[in-house]
Amino acid sequence: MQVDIIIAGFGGQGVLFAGQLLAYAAMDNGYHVTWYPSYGPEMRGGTANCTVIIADEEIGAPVVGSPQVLLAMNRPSLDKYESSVKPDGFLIINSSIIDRPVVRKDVHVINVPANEIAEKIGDKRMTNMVMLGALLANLPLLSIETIVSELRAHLPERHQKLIPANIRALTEGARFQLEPV
Amino acid sequence: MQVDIIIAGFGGQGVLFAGQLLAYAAMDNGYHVTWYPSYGPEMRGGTANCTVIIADEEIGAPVVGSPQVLLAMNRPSLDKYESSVKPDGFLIINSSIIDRPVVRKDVHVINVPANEIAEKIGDKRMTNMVMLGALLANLPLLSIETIVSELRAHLPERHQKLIPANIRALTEGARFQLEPV
Amino acid sequence: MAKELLKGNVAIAEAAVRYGLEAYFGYPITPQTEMLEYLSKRMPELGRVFVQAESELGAVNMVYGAACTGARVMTSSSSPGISLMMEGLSYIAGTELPAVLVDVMRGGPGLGNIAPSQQDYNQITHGGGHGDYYPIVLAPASIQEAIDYIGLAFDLSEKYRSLAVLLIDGSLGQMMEPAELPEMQPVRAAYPHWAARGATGRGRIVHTSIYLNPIEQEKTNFRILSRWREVQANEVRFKEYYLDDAEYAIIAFGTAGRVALSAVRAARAAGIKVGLLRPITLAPFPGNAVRELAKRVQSLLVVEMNNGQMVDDVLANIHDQTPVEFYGRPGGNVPLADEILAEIERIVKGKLTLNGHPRDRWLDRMLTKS
Amino acid sequence: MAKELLKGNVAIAEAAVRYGLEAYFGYPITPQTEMLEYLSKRMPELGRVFVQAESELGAVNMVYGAACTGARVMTSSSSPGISLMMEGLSYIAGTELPAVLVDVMRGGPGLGNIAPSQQDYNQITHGGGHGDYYPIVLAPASIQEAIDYIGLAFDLSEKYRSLAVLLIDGSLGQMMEPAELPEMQPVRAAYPHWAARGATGRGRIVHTSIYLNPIEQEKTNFRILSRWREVQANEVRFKEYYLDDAEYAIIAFGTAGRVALSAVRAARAAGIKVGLLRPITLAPFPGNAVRELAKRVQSLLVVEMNNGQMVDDVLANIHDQTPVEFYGRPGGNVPLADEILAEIERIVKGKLTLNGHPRDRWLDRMLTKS
Amino acid sequence: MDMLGEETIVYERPATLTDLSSHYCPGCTHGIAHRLAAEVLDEMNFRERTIGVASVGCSVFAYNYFNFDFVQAPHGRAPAMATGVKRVLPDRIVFTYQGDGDLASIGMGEIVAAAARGENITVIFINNANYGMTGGQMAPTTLPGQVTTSSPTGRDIEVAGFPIRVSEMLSSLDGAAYVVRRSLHDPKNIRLAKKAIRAAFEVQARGLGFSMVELLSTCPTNWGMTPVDAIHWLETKMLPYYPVGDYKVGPAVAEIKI
Amino acid sequence: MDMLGEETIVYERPATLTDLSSHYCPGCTHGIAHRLAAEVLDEMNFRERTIGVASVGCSVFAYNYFNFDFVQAPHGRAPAMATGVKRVLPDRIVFTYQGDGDLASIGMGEIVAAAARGENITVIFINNANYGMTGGQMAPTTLPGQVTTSSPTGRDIEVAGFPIRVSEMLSSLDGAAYVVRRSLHDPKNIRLAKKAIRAAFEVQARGLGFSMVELLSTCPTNWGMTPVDAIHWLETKMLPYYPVGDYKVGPAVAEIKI
Amino acid sequence: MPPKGRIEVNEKYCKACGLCVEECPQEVIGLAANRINAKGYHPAELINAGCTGCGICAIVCPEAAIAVYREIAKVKEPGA
Amino acid sequence: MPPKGRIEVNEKYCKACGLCVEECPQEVIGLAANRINAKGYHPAELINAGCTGCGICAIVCPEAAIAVYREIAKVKEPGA
Ligand SMILES: Cc1ncc(C[n+]2csc(CCOP(=O)(O)OP(=O)(O)O)c2C)c(N)n1
Ligand SMILES: Cc1ncc(C[n+]2csc(CCOP(=O)(O)OP(=O)(O)O)c2C)c(N)n1
Ligand code: SF4
Ligand code: SF4
Ligand code: SF4
Ligand code: SF4
Ligand code: SF4
Ligand code: SF4
Ligand SMILES: [Mg+2]
Ligand SMILES: [Mg+2]
Repeated sequence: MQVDIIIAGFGGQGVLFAGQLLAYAAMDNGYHVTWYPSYGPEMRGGTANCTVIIADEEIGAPVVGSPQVLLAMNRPSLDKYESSVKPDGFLIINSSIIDRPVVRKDVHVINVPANEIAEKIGDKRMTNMVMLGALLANLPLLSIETIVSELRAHLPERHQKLIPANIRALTEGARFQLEPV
Repeated sequence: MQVDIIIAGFGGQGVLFAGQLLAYAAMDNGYHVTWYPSYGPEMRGGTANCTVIIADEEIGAPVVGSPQVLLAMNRPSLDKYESSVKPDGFLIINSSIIDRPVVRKDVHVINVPANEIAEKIGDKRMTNMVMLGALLANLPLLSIETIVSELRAHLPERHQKLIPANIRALTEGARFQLEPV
Repeated sequence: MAKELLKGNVAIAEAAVRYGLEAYFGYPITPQTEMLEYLSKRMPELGRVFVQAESELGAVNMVYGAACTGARVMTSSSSPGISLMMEGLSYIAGTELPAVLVDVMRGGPGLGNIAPSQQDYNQITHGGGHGDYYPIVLAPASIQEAIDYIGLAFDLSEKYRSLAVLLIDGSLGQMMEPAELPEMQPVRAAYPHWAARGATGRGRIVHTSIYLNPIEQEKTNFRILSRWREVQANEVRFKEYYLDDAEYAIIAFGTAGRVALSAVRAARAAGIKVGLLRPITLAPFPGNAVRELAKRVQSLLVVEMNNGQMVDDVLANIHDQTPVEFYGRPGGNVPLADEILAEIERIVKGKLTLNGHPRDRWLDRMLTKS
Repeated sequence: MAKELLKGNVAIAEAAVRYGLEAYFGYPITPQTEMLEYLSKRMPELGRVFVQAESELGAVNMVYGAACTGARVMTSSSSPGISLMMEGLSYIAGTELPAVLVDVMRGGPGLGNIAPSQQDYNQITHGGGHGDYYPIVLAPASIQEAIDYIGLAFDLSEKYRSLAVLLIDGSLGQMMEPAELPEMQPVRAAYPHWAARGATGRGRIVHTSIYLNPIEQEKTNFRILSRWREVQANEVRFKEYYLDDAEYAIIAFGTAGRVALSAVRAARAAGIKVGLLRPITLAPFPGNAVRELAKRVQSLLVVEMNNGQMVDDVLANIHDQTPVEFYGRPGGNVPLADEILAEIERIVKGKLTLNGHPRDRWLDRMLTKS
Repeated sequence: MDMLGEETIVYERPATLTDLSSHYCPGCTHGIAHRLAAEVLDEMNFRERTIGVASVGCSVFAYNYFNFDFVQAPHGRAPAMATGVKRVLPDRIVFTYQGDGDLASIGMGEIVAAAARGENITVIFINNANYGMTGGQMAPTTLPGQVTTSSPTGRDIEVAGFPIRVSEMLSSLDGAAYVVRRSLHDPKNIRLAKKAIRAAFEVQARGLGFSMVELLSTCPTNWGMTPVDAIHWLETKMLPYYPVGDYKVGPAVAEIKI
Repeated sequence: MDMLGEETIVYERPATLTDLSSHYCPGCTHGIAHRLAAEVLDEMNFRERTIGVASVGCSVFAYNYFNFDFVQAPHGRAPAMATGVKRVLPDRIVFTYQGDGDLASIGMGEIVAAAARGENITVIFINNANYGMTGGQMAPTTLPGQVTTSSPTGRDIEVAGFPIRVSEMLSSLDGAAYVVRRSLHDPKNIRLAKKAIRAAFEVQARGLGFSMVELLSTCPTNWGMTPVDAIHWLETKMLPYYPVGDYKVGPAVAEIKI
Repeated sequence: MPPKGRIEVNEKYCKACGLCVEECPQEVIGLAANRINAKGYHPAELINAGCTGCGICAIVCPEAAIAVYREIAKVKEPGA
Repeated sequence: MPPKGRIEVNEKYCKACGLCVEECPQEVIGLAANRINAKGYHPAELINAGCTGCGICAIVCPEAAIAVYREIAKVKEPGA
């Protein structure tokens, strides 16, 4: 078993941290895991993405050409990676700011108005957690509880008070069910 | 035909220049020639020597292990090179300051009190020319006249006035005949 | 100790600390800067030496000085910075001192980019500095290996009074992976007999690399080479995957090696009997293992993140008639497992040649592709 | 022009001037300093550029700047100084600019000594700087060749927008020999289209080696490698001596090559059918010629003034079963013709092996000797 | 806004800047320095005879923004590279654009040598008290106590030493004709900075020797501040340590009227 | 000479000098500098805790003459190497011995950085206005008009720039605790030089930071003069350009009484 | 009466750093709250009347994003 | 009366640079005309009486070749 996930968005959208949470959770659940960041050719104010691979045997390549899962936080990420997702893979879309439909017909698309939900929760920074919730719901590998305990373990002291909001974001996100292709 | 000559002495004894004169003369007489300086492992105030190779075909190695001719201007040079001279080779010795006899029995030794002769001529700097004269007399490859014309060509302007003294030194040196082994 | 999720650069730094690193000197450069940043905090905490040098020239010469005292000392940098260290590395080698260098390679030549590459294989393994010298070069392919081999680098470096280099590409420096750090080990208490630490109660000790007399220099060259032969005899390391029944084999190190492993698994799933030999020591190169392997398989595929550098060491060790093919991605590109799988499929199809250089055939293929 | 008795360093400098050198930047280091000293007088006389740089780092980067303007430009140094240039050379290569470097090698590693050596063969030919790049390396063996090849270096460098290195050992720099200088040629009047000389009446020209996007960097790597293949196809040069009927052959370059020639002559005089192949271009290496030669002779002897570096390129090109032996003198020692003759006699006696590395057998012999 | 009647252009983007949007972080005053250089070169009508030398730092891509010939130097070596260009083309205007890590740390040897040689080039030196590009490490110019990613508990002068005041130091060299420090933190100082850049290029055009304008500049990203707060930090923390002023104005230079 | 009656030793070769005859040219004042360092270290009883750092120049073999631990640095990098030694062994006395080519040309980056860091080392800096070891090329310290093998018509300041006054320059750095220039041309100045060397080591022993003693020194061989003429040239030509004096004496240093 | 001016912000360049907002002596610049440019920034714009065309915003703009215009004062008729 | 002194030149080190000769205030040092040391130099030596043991020669000697001795002035007997 090996699942390759790419999480991509603007710098500042919490892309790298969302990936790390997945990686911590995978590790603590006994999986092999790699987390690999990449910043794109732009240096500043550009896009950021990370590749998380979760497997039950030693992981070879930490980078992948065709992920099973793409978590697209913004439009450039969708443009860049849409075509690479494996057939039958998952495309989790931040529909709040991605203003075009997915073209691929052979993948599962989950549209999540993540910004709006986060704003509703009252904290724009929760967008990544909403998306992560959607991912977990559709890829039943790791539970939301695991992620929450990783949050407790790895959120810096001063952010611990945000955990309830995080939980809400994850839960709200998890309500987005797979739409059949 | 190839003749390998090592000229060795203290820095300042005119060792390198004597070698260059030989090299110029050889070139102008249509020979192949190489002149190769070496300063020994001491950096300052040490010994200096050069290897001059004169040949009638393209010269390979510019350094030699066993020269046919050694022109030893001082004792360390004799100590260093005596054993390397080819059997039947020539050992031209500055007997003014070399205070030991040659040990080798299979080489031709020419003892030249070069310092004294030079001082008699009135210019200590002529020591190298005396030695060179002795070399030319015993190795009839290049004439004294050739050397003199090289002196005219290559002595810096301000030293041209020393040419008569140089000629005397060369001539005096040339009087030292081969002593049979 | 339990596994932690660790970033490569930080893992190496903390592992070095636990293996008794006494002094670190470095200069920022992506993608290794986290090592310097981490140690800027960690070393002073422990009362150990951290200096951000004025440049890589400064750093390598601070390492040189500290190495003279017998201390466990290290620096790290990335490609352009490593080039600046060449003079200093040659001096350290010529003075027969142990010292450890971590090179997190990026795309080049020149300023290039900050993406992962293996373009400095030749520079590091075949002497980018002047004079004959022989660094020990270790190439981990995971963060656990990076942790383990930084310790090994110290040990080998000190055992053979030699430079040891941990050579990784930017992706290993940047990625996170679960790994176990060693227990904290105490800093050494006793120093080697040659350590210059002040001539208390003894004659002086001098460390220099100058031997004006060529015969003395030659003796030194022979001494260094003799030590190197011991290293070659004792310290060759590599890992084998699926080679027992392999009809084809890949040779690749570091990240290229682990990507190749994915491709090998995919090929095996498709019924292709392919295996992988992953050199751990790039120097000494596992030449015998490669030679023996070449005798057993139908063809070899060398994969690197460069224009083909290690492939020459592979070729040099194959005196028989096994065809060798090459696949490389220079410039900061990490090959995908699929690309390597396609190469495996290609070599399985056969029609390989022994003529010409695999690099030439590869470049032709790449140029027609693009 | 008539032959003159010329010192190597001076001959190269004056030849460079006559071949249209527009700017020289250098830093003193024995045994190449006469080049700098000579040009400090000569260049200003002609109204051309001479700068004594603050260091070799300064020098190579001044060269880099001047090369951007399309000028014929050069620097020279010796081993430790060359190591300091590695970053700059990699940048020049990455920017695809022509520039010429003269390296007058001395004994190493480290400070070593000022005696002649060939210990930087790998550093120069196999990329001492980071990243994939390919300098053209020319190895003259006489002062006449040094004169001729400095001109060739400029031409090739400009033709292929590549670094070109004139690689000699200290003895060629220091010795005198009759040679003929070229006629004075005019400095160029027209500059290449890529020359950055001020954007008068045109858009800007930028010279950089940074390609943040790995795909762009890879394209650059491919472009550089493609040019290199042209060089390999067109510019291999070597000289052959007594090879027509040879049963044994020596391969040696530069001063080692000319010493070997003496040994070959002595061996021929003793009836041994031995010849010499002397590479002129060390890069591109005359691999095909070596391969063909190996097929014709009973054994090969490689002679170098180092611990055995080119020997690996020889071995890499021999896919058949010809035994190769090595003889080297590192550390600033010039082998004597007699030593090489003794080696010839040894290989004629036979009992050579194909197993193991010639370097190992050589070191064993050297260590038992001393 | 409504259109005005007959109007005059008070300020326009300088022609010499390309139309590329910059890669600098919002509010980073690197951009102001670029703009000033472009304005001056436009005013002096020097575009066609200028060759810029970019260094390694956030301004590595400076060449993207100026519409004249540009070359890009290894980290710290811009003055050497500029020397190579200028010596071959003495009638061109050659300038380097360097950060404080580049110029005052790895490149100290080159800048001192160029200044001592009286190299007839202009240096625009951006002092932002840290290494911007690599993520905010300590630079030679980092203030005592300043927290950076490689001085996590604040620059400890006992261990990491003291900041270098580059203008003061270089002004001791006879070869330096014009060495001044300016700041980019408010309109008045920006105007003075522009005048200084103009003077520096004038010095070069007249062949008077080495000229350098040090510019105090912000790095909001790595300082961890908003652009406006960064301006304030520059003014209150950096300015006292790095006073603006004319550190060297050679006699022939003093006659230049801008 | 006749033996005296009961006598006292006025001067003896310092114990810390080895009994090797030096490789320096006759009359070269490198030898005086060596002797002074040895005398001072003997007087301070520091032999067993001193580690010297030789540079590349005529003094490359300095390690042969001192009977304590010594290491030898690449050209110009002695301050960095000394930093490595000193940081690991902070209670040892570490000094570099560097020529002007080494320190002020190729090694400028390292000396400025060490001084700025306030590195607690001592630098003995031999200014002999040329590169001695390589045969007398122009150094950064070569005087205007001075003929050397690489300024054959005399140093032309238009092309080769101006000499660097290193002590003056380094004294602008806050990390420098003690920076002085002395000369080795006569007994009085030699005595003052010795005092300065003593003070510099004292500064280090007290942990006060970077100390440097620049010593004007002769190079009879490459200047093409007798030793006595060289002394005269130093006094008449070099001294006016390089005035002896205390360029930086930090407040804590001023309290040291020698 | 102060001169009348206006600015044009080239939104392609603006990064919403706010320096012009901060420095405008007339306090007539703001960041467009409801509009973002291609890079995702809320560009600066004139939010009030009163611009004098003093040029200060342009002087402090790191992106050279602002062009400034000023009305030419009517030349007083002779005799007026 | 000036103090009485003497010097010993360790000829192994002396390179006949003449600095001691030049600087000796009593002008009592010369280079041995007829003698050379192992390195070929005519070593310095006292050539006249009058050395005061001032030590100046040792201070200027680059080779640390000179040792200087001075007679201990007879302590005046009490009452003298
Ligand atoms: C030889 C070398 N060492 C290190 C680096 C990494 N590096 C790139 S930019 C930089 C620092 C730039 O800081 P500064 O010069 O202050 O410019 P800023 O980004 O602050 O404007 C460093 C260390 C490099 N590219 N090359
Ligand atoms: C990297 C490098 N460049 C150049 C040299 C050659 N070199 C040796 S000594 C020297 C100059 C020494 O001059 P200085 O430092 O003034 O010392 P001095 O001999 O005058 O005492 C040079 C350039 C070298 N050894 N290494
Ligand atoms: S990192 Fe700092 S210096 Fe670099 S662009 Fe951003 S704000 Fe400017
Ligand atoms: S060359 Fe000059 S500095 Fe060197 S030892 Fe001789 S006199 Fe002294
Ligand atoms: S021109 Fe002056 S008044 Fe108008 S917006 Fe700009 S700063 Fe404000
Ligand atoms: S100063 Fe420039 S970049 Fe900043 S908000 Fe104003 S217009 Fe935009
Ligand atoms: S001690 Fe004084 S008087 Fe005696 S020889 Fe020396 S300098 Fe002359
Ligand atoms: S000063 Fe010293 S070396 Fe010179 S002559 Fe006198 S004793 Fe000899
Ligand atoms: Mg900066
Ligand atoms: Mg000097």
